[in-house]
Amino acid sequence: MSSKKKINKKDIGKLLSRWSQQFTVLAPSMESGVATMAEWDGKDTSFLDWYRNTVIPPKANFFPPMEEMFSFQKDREGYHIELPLVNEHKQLIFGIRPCDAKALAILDMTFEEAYEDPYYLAKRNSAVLVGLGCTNPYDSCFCTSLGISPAESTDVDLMLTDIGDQFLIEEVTDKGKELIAKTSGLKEATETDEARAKEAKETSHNKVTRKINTEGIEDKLLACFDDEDYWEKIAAKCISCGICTFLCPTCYCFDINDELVKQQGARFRSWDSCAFPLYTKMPMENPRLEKWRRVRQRVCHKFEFYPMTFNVIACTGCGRCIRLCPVNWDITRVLESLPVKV
Amino acid sequence: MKGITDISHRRRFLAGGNVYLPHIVVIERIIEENPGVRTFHFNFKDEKLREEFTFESGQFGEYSVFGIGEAPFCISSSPTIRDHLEFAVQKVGRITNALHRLGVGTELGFRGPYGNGFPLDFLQGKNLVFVAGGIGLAPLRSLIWNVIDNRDKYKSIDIIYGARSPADLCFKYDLEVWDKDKTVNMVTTVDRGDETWTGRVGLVPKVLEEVAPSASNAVAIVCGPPIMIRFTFPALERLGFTPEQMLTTLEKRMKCGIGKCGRCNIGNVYVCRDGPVFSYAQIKNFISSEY
Amino acid sequence: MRQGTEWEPKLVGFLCKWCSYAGADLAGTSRKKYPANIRIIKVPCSGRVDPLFILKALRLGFDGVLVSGCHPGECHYQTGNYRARRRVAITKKFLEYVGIEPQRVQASWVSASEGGKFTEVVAEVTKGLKEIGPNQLFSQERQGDGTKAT
Amino acid sequence: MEQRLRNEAKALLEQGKVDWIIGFESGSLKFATTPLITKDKNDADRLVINPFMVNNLANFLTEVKGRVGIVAKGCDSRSIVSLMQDNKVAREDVVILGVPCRGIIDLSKVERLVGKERDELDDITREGDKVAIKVDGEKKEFLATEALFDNCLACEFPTPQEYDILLGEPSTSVVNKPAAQEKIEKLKEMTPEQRWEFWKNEFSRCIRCYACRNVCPACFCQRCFVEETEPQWVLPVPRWQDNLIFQIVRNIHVAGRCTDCGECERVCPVNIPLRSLTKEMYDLVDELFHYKAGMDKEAAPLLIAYEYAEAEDLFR
Repeated sequence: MSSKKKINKKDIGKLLSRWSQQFTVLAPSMESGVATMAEWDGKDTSFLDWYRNTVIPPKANFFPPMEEMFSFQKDREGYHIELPLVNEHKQLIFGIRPCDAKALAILDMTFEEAYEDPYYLAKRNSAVLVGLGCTNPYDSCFCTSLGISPAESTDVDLMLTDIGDQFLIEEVTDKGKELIAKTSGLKEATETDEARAKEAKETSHNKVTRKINTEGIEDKLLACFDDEDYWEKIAAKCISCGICTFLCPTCYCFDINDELVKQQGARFRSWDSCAFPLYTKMPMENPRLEKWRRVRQRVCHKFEFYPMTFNVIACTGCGRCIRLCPVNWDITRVLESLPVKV
Repeated sequence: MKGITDISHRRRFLAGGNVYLPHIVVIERIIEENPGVRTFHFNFKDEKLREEFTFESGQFGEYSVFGIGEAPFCISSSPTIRDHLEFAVQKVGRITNALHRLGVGTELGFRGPYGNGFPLDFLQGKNLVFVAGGIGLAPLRSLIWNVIDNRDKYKSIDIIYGARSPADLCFKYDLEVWDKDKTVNMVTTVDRGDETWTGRVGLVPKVLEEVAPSASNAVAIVCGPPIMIRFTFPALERLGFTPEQMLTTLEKRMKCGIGKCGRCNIGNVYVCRDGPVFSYAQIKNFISSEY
Repeated sequence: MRQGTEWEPKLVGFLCKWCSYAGADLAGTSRKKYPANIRIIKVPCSGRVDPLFILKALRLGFDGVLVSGCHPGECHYQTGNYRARRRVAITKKFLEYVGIEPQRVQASWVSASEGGKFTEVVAEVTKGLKEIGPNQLFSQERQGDGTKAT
Repeated sequence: MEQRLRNEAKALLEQGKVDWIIGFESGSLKFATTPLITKDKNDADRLVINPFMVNNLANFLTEVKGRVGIVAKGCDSRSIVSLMQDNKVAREDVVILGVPCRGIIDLSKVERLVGKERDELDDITREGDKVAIKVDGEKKEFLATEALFDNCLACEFPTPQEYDILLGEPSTSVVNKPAAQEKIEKLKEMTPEQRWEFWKNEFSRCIRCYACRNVCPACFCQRCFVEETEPQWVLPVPRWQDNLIFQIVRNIHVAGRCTDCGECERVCPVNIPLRSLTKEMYDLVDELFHYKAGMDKEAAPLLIAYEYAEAEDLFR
C-alpha cells in the first residue's frame, strides 16, 4: 500500500488551480439550478457545501448529449470527410461519486468492445477521475445494493474522503499515483486520519437505506419476461419521456443524424432513449410500439441483458431516475414487485 | 446467450481507423427491380480498397446519403463477384426515398461489412432450401450465387420465392437463370396473379408445404417480411426441420451497425452485431414477444 | 451577408392559390414593379400554413415571412382564412415575445384582383426588413457541441 | 375528503360505472405522490388527496380504454374539458372526481426557503394561508404564497369547472398574481435582442428528453412534428436552435389547450422556465380572442373557432 495523503478543505481551491495548469478541471457547478460537472471557474469551491450529486451525470463529459462525428463537404472531386478538431486538453473530473465512476466503467465495456468507439475513448482514456465520497446520500440512492459503497471506489484514479476539516487522499490507480507524485502541498496522512476515513466510509454506507435484492435478478426477469399483464401494470403511469435514460449514468443509446446546408454538412450523434416509441420504428413495423415493451426493455437491459453479456448489472443505484421522474416511477419498487419467486 | 462472442476479427476496412467514418463509394449502375425497389451497383472510390475489400454472404453495410443519413442494407451481390458490389433498396422512408432519387455517378458513404454472414462451413454438404419473400431475396441472393458458383460443395438446392404480385417480384433476371439451371429447383409464387401470370399462386409458407422439401440433411434459409417468417417456421417444423436446421436473417432498426447504439436488440443479442443471421433455435424464445 | 446598401432581404411568401397567388400573378402580368425579394410558395389556402412553416423559413435564414390569403368572408373553403388569422395572430405576437422582430412575420389579405395591393404589401414588408437588417436569429458557427454539460 | 374519495372510487368500480380509476397515491419519495391507474377496487384505499399531487392526470385519459373515474384539480378539469372539445374523450366516458384545490406545494421553492433538499426535511404541512416546514426538529412557518407553484398563485379556477362529484366545498386559492407573473414581466422589460438571447441561453441546456411534451395533456399528437422525417422540420439533435423551435411551435400548437397547469416547467430536469412561455400564450389567447382553455365542453377549440372581425390590426 502506498502512503496516503491529506489536504485541508480550504486548500482545495489551490489544489484545483495547480491541476488546472495541466488539465481542464471539471468540478460540480450549479447553473440555473442544475448541478453539472462543468469547467471549474478557477476560484469557486462552494460546491463542497452543497454538492450531493449532479443532475447531468458525468457520462456527459465523455458521451455528450450531442457531438459532431465528422463534417463533409462536396466539391468537383466529390465528397471530403473531415474529423472535428479534438480538444487536446485532458479532462480532470473532480468530485465524481463512486456510483458515477462505476457507471463509466460499465460504459467502457460497450464502448471498448470489438469496435472501439473513438469519440468516447479519446476523452475517456485521457481523463483523470478524482472521486469524492458521499457524506449525505439522497433517500433515492441505493448504490449499496449494487456492490458500491458511497465513499469507496476502485473506478477512480484518486479517492477523497471527508475527515472533518480535511480530505484523506487515496491513490487508486497508477495514474493517480503519478498525479500525486507531481502534486506539491499535500500532507502525509496519519493513522488517526485513516481511522477517521474508515469510520466516515462506514457512516456513509449506513446512510443508504433504500435497498433492492439483486440475487437471482436475471432469472426472475427471465421468468416474468412474457407476463404482459404485469408489465402493462408497471408501465401504466410512465409518460415515455427520456429523463430516466438520458440522465442515467449507464445508459448509452444514441442516434445518428445528418445535416446538409449548401454542399456543407455534418453528422451528429446524440442521446437517444428506448423509452421513445420511434426508437425502434422501422418503416413497416415497430417491435416496441407498446409502452410496456419499452419499459420492459429498460428494466431488462439493465438487470438481465447487460449482466448476461458483461456480467455486471448496468445500474449503479445513483437514484437519478427516481428523483427526476415526472411521475415518481421507481425502479426499486418495480424490482421488488416482480411476480415470481425464485 | 451468456457472455459475448468475440468479433474483433471482423474489425477491418475502417476508414482512418474510425469505425464511424464512411468510405466513399460510387454508384455505377441502377436496376429498377419493380416500382418500389432498385438495385444499386457500386464500387469503392479508393482503388486499393476496391482490390482488397472482402465480405461474406449475409453481411451488411451502412450506406450514407450525405446530408440525409445512414441506413443498413445487406450486400445483395455474391462475394464470388469481384468487380463490383450491389445492394437493393425498397422505397419506404426518408433515406430510401433519397436513394431512389440518386443517379449513376453519385457518391455515397459506406461502412462495413458488418454482421456475421451465413455459416458456409455449416451449409457445405447439405441440401439447401431457400425460402424468400419480396425484397427478402436480396440477402439470400448473395448466398445463392455464392453456392451456385461453388456448386460441388453443396447438395440439392430448392428455392421457393414469392411476392405479392407478379409486378412485385425482384431479381427477375436471376429467377430466369435459376429456373433454367437443372441443378436448382426454382419455385416462384405470387399471392395474387394477374392476367399474364401462368405460374403458381399462393402464400410462401403454403407453397413451401406443397413443395415439401425433405428435412433430411437439409438446412432451410428464410428471409422475408416478418409475417412470412412467422408462418414459415411452423411450416418447416411440420416438414420435420429442427430449429437448428432453420436459418434466417433479421431486420431491425439499426443505426451504428456495431452493437452500440442500442436499438436492434432481441434479448441480449444485437441483430447488427451478433446477427443478422440467426438459427431459429437462437431466437425462438423471443419470436412471439419481440419479433 | 453584410448589412449595407447592397443588401437585399429575402422573403418567403405563403400565398393562397385562390387569391394572393393570383394577385401576385396579376402584378406580374400587368408589369407592376414589386421588389424581387419575395420567393413564393403556393398553398391551397392560407389555413394550410402551419406556424411551423414560418419558424422553418426563419431557421433557414430567410429574413421575413409573409402569409397572404383571401379577405375575410371570401375564403374558397369558407373558414380557412379565419383559422389562419387566429394562428398567424398568436404566432406573430408570441414570436415577438420570444424576441423575434415583429417585422419578420407579416400577413395580408390580397384578392386575385389586387395586383396593386400585392405590390404595395411586398414593398412595405421589404422596406420593414431593410430597417431591421438580416436575420441572424439562428446563426452560429457550426460546431459539434451546443450543450453546457460538456 | 380523502376517505370520501376512496369510497366514491370503490363504489364506481364496484357498480361498474367505470372501468378505471385514475388518481394519486403516496409516492416512493418524501412528499411525493404518484399516479395510480387501476381497475382494482382494492387499490382505491391507496388514493390520497394532499398538497403534493402535482401531476395533471388528464394526460392519462387518452391512454386507457373504457370509462374512467378521474381525480381532477381545477386546472386538470379544464384539461379534461379541453380534450372533450377536441373529441379526444367523450363526456359520458368520464366521471370527474373534482378536488377543490388550495394550491400545490412547489418543493423546489420549499428547498430554497429552508436551504435543504426535500429528502432532508421532516415534514411540510399546509395550515391555512401558511406552510409549515419542519426541519431538524424545528418548525418554520412561511406564507403559502412563498411555497406554492407560480401557476397556483395565478390560478383563476381552483375548483373544477366540470365535475360529477365534488369532493368538498368550492375553494378559493391563495393567489399572488404579481409574484406569479414576475419572471414574465422581467422578460417583457427586456429588448427583443435580450429576450432572444435569454431563450437561446436557456435552451442551450435542453437535452430534448421531451418530458415537457409527454407530461402535457394538450400534447396529444400521435406523431409530433419534431419526429417527422419527410420533411424533417427540426433535427432530433439537442442544439439550441432546434430546441427552441421545438418549444415555440409546441406552444403555438397547444394554444387554447394549455390550462396553465405548470407541469412542463415542473418536470424539466434542466430547469428551463417553460411556464414563462406557456403562460404568455395563455394570456395572449385571452387578450386576442377572449378565450380560456377548457371552460366549456361545447365550445369549439380556439384554433377552429373564429369571429368575423378580430385581430385585423395584425393584417395588411
